[in-house]
Amino acid sequence: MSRIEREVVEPREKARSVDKAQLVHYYHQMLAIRRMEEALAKAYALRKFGGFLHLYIGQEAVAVGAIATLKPDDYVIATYREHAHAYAKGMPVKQIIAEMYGKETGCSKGLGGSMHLFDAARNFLGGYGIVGGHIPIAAGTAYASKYRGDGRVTLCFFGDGSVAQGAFHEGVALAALWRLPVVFICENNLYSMGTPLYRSLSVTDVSQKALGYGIARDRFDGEDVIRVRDRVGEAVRRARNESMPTLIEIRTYRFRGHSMSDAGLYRTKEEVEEWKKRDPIGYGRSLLEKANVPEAEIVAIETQVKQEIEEAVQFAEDSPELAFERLSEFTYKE
Amino acid sequence: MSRIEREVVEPREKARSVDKAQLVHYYHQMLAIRRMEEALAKAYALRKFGGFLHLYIGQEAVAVGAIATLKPDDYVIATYREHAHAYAKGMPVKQIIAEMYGKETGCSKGLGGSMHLFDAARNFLGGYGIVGGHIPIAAGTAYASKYRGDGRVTLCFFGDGSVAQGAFHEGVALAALWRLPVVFICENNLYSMGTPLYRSLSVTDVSQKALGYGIARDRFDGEDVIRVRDRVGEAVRRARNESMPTLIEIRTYRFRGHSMSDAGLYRTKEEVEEWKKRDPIGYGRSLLEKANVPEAEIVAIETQVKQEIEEAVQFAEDSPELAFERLSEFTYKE
Amino acid sequence: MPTVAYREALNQAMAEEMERDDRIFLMGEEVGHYDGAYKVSKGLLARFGEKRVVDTPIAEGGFVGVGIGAAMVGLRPIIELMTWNFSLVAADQLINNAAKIRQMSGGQFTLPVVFRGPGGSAHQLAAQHSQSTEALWAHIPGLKVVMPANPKDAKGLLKSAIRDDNPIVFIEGEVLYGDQGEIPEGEYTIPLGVGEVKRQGKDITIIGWSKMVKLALAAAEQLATEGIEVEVVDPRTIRPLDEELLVASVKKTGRCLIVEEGWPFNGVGAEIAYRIGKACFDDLDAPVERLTGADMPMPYNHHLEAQCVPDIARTVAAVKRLLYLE
Amino acid sequence: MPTVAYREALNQAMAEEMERDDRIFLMGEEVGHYDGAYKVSKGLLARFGEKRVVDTPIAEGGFVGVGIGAAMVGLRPIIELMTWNFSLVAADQLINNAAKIRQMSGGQFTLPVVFRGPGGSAHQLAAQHSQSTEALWAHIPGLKVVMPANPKDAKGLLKSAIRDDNPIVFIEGEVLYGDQGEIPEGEYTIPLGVGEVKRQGKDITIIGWSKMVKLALAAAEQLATEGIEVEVVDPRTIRPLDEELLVASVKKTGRCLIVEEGWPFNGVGAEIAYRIGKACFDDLDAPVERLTGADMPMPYNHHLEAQCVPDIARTVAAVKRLLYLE
Ligand SMILES: Cc1ncc(C[n+]2csc(CCOP(=O)(O)OP(=O)(O)O)c2C)c(N)n1
Ligand SMILES: Cc1ncc(C[n+]2csc(CCOP(=O)(O)OP(=O)(O)O)c2C)c(N)n1
Ligand SMILES: [Mg+2]
Ligand SMILES: [Mg+2]
Repeated sequence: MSRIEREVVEPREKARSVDKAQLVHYYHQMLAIRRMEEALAKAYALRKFGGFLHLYIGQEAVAVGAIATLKPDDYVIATYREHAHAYAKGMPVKQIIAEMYGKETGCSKGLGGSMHLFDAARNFLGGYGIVGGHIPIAAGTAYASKYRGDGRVTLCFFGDGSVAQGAFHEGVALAALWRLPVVFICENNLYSMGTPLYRSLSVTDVSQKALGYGIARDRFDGEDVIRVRDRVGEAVRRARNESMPTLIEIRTYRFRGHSMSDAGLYRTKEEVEEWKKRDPIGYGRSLLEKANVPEAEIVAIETQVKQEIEEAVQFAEDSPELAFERLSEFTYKE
Repeated sequence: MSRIEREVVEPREKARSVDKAQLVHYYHQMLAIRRMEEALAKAYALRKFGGFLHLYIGQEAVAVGAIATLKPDDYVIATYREHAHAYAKGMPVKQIIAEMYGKETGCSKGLGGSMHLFDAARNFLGGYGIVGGHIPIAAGTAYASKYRGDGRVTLCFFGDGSVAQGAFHEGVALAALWRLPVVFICENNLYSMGTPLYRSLSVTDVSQKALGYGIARDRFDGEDVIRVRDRVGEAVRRARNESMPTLIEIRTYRFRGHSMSDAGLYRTKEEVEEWKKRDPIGYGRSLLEKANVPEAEIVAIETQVKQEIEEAVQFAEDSPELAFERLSEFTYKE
Repeated sequence: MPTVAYREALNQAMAEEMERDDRIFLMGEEVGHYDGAYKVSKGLLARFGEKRVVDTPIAEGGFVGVGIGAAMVGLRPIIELMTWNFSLVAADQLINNAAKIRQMSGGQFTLPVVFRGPGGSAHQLAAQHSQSTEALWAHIPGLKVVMPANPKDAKGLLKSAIRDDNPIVFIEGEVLYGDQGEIPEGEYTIPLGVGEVKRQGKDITIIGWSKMVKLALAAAEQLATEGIEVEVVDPRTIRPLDEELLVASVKKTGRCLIVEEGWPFNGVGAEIAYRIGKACFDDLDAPVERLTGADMPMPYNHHLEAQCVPDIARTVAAVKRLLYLE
Repeated sequence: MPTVAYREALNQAMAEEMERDDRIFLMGEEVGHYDGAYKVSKGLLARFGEKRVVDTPIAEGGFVGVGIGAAMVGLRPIIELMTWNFSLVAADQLINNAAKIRQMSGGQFTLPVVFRGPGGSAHQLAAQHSQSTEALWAHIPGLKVVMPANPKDAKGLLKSAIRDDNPIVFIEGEVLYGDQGEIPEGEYTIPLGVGEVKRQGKDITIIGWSKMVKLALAAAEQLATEGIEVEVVDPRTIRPLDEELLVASVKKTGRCLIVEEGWPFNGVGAEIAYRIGKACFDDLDAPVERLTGADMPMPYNHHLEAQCVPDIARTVAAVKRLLYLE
């Protein structure tokens, strides 16, 4: 397993200040995301809905840790593998699952589905299906923040595969040129669909791309939610206080296939097992234990999450679908 | 005037070996290009043809020096500012001028015009009008050379403005990933139309982009045809022998406007005058003098070029145009 | 009524709207310090400053995306494409993002953004710089496509486009910029989706937009001298299309010629011809005819180029064929 | 005659042609080590090696350009787009380069390159992944557009496309890959630009391509039980279009329904309807009708999605309307 070189790029890792309540909160979030996606996988297998379903399982610490650094007003934009980001930004599980079920009670009224979760109220600007296509949009929302001077920060998540797209280059270049308050987070899970890094990038250290744009960069492993929070926090501060973008590469791993239809034959069992030893949720639990959070409390979280998910699934099952007659009003604003 | 930092990037400049005949040849080429474009400017003013006309005046040492390193089989591809590159690759002045005149005797039968000179026989793969759009094509011709193992090298010329385009990123990235025999030459004339470098690139040292792709880079001033030849030569060898791409930034300057319609108000007279002191042709002449080429011989070149151009203009004037009836055969190959 | 150039009318529309609403900004290549490649934004930088008149690098995919993002969060960008030929590098942004975000988000996000710039062929710009892209954009639900033919329409339609809450493809006529025309005193707008009869006539309807309107009017003049009364109808907005107006005219004249600068295959004329053929099935005395650009990339040579776009002679001839006069 | 899946037929076409001509190579995302996102290239890497079956990064604009460049200097690339939805980031390469280089160079360069991959909607893939792009590409002179409806056509047409010296947009049916069908023994090709009558009938002509052919045949079956004889005609190639075949059928039946999965505005159906309306002006007993995809981005919800694409019930109803039976 390619453990990332510990070549610590600035900003250096700070002595970590963590309080119990936060640890518990992050753990709760990661667990909820994990259980939610497991429930989605089950529902998908039962043909409750179709389409693509890209699970985030194994990467939870990235979305949770990164988004923990934001204020409610800040913007988050992501790819089609965005369930966790939507949840971490505050979208209720009910709305997420109902959306997958294609119900009117879903965040996007059942029109977007798994790849297109949106939540205007919580400044979650969407999941996008065209690799790299949302990166210039992130530059645009950051541009708006600078234009207004509203102090908001945009967090833009994308995969290692997006780095080859022209949209990545143009979006990052404009953000660098105009000094926009945005943080570009490449979730490098080592594969774009079945393609390993070395077949998609001549320089597999994605953060090196920052050199060509003259912006700050950072690069680290993503199983530790606290590290993610602290290192991304540095970049968020840079964006908010200096209005300067940062390119962050976070090494992570998806335990499941690219989507439900992917058998994942391009990875060895051993490789997957090795990475599972660095399960962010297992790691989070160990942090709780180190912090002497009583076992009972940890179990309580598990129970609470379980119930939350079950209710959400039921809610989705019981919800109505949008009537065809209303569909046209979503194409154009009157 | 921004004289480039002499930070010499590898390859270091070699002790230069130049023989008189070569100097005379390069000077002849540069002068022919200069006079040809002056004739074109005159014809354009006389409304002999329309469209855009982007003059290369001031940059001649780049095309001549770079292409002097090639074999006839090697490929050259460029932008709409490609008259010099076509000439340096061997295209007769007659065909170039006739093309501008829109005549059937032009290299592209009068269908392409100033921006679209092509010469299949001499492996000049064209002038292109969409900024950056030809860069992936260059990766493609280099790909073909590697595929066939024919030992050919592709030289791809583009302006500083192209660097912001996604096509630049994708073309260079694929060439780096697949180790293709191509040399990317950015003719950095400090402006893209009316936009100075600092308003189009966050890092005005274009060669820095190479770091993100892990390929060799070089960067130098372009008024000295010999320096251009030697430094580009290093990259051509790298492409031919190691099948590795190089990104070269050559600082240069266009003495005229972006195109005939550009008044060039975004540059001060002083700036332009300063740069004219580094006229590649004046520099080339000084090299001839240093090499003790007799004045008479230099004057003879001038006369010879003058006559060559005059004949070519006459040829263009007298040439016929393609009949409309034949036009459709150029849309599809039967 | 003041007389202004098409270019100036567009400039006024932007200036007036930017004055009215500071969420509006203009972004594009050379729009600021250069005063616009075609001088449409002349003086706007001086008047509104670098914050609201923004020069960009040559990265259409990037700054079209910036316009989309800024619009999603409440600004009202005007994104200038130096010409629509260059919009193709931003096609994914326009089709997959601009046109779809409102629907994919279940109506949570609207995109009040105008993408504008010159379209069509000019003089000897050759294949890559001489394209009519309206047929491509009009195919896409979620986009509106506007194509003004004169200064009055240019100003009134651009103001409406800027105030509209949907992504708008606003295609100006590169060769119309210098055309002079009267515009109403002071504030006015022209609603999107409403066409205009540019000339009354009873014998035949010519439908055209943008610079083809000018051509149609000239042809009508000439035909009038032969006693043929041509009605010239300009939809002004391609999408939404003012089908009612077009159909009413053809029902009256019984004959229809569509003049389109662009390529024929799946052209806008194909859609219009189909709709008229259907709505006027029992009223047509002859099949709807199209006179379009040649079905090939634009050649550079000026004689060949001239033969590849509709002209007065061929328009007149087509009208006579439709009237069985030849 | 052997029975194979549509996917397998395409695979055979590529394998046979690559065997025959080593200038041909296949390039695209996941075409090699993954055996193809839809397994169309299954086994080709094992058989032809990494030199001729090339996995790419996610850079369509880049590798479409690579295909163009390689074709310019004599290779014959097959460029796979994982789906045509992703071709939009390469629109400039396809429209400004692939379609125009031959003409801009005065015929010096030809581009024998095939761009292929699945198109159209599948099941709940939502707006960005459920598009029919044929209307966009067919608008462009210089490109040919091919859309096979069954395994026999898929193999025969792909072999012809690979042997053709022009840039080809080859759009496969994402939901047809698993369809089984008989194909001729051994070597055969089907010429581009030649359509096929998929079912004989005298009462009405249904024109459709790709998966719409399947739909039309099913509707025809059902209508047959009510004594209505439908003729189903498949152009197979959208550009060049076999107008003769379509017109001959409509002249015979006097009625025409065009079934198109894509959006209506400037759709391929608009072009076909116009041409038939003109060629059959005196033969049509009713105006040409189009049944198309809904004029909106594709919704995710499966009931809504189903209502946004033509289906048997609405096809049958449209036929009856055309026959004035309802
Ligand atoms: C422009 C484009 N090309 C191809 C695809 C098909 N596709 C969807 S996801 C994907 C892999 C992306 O990998 P990566 O960016 O690493 O993100 P990950 O799935 O690993 O999170 C591909 C090729 C697409 N959606 N968009
Ligand atoms: C994609 C695209 N956008 C815009 C243009 C219009 N345009 C033509 S040349 C040019 C400036 C290019 O500058 P640079 O790349 O530095 O080359 P130079 O003209 O200086 O040689 C622009 C903006 C274009 N041709 N293509
Ligand atoms: Mg990945
Ligand atoms: Mg320049």
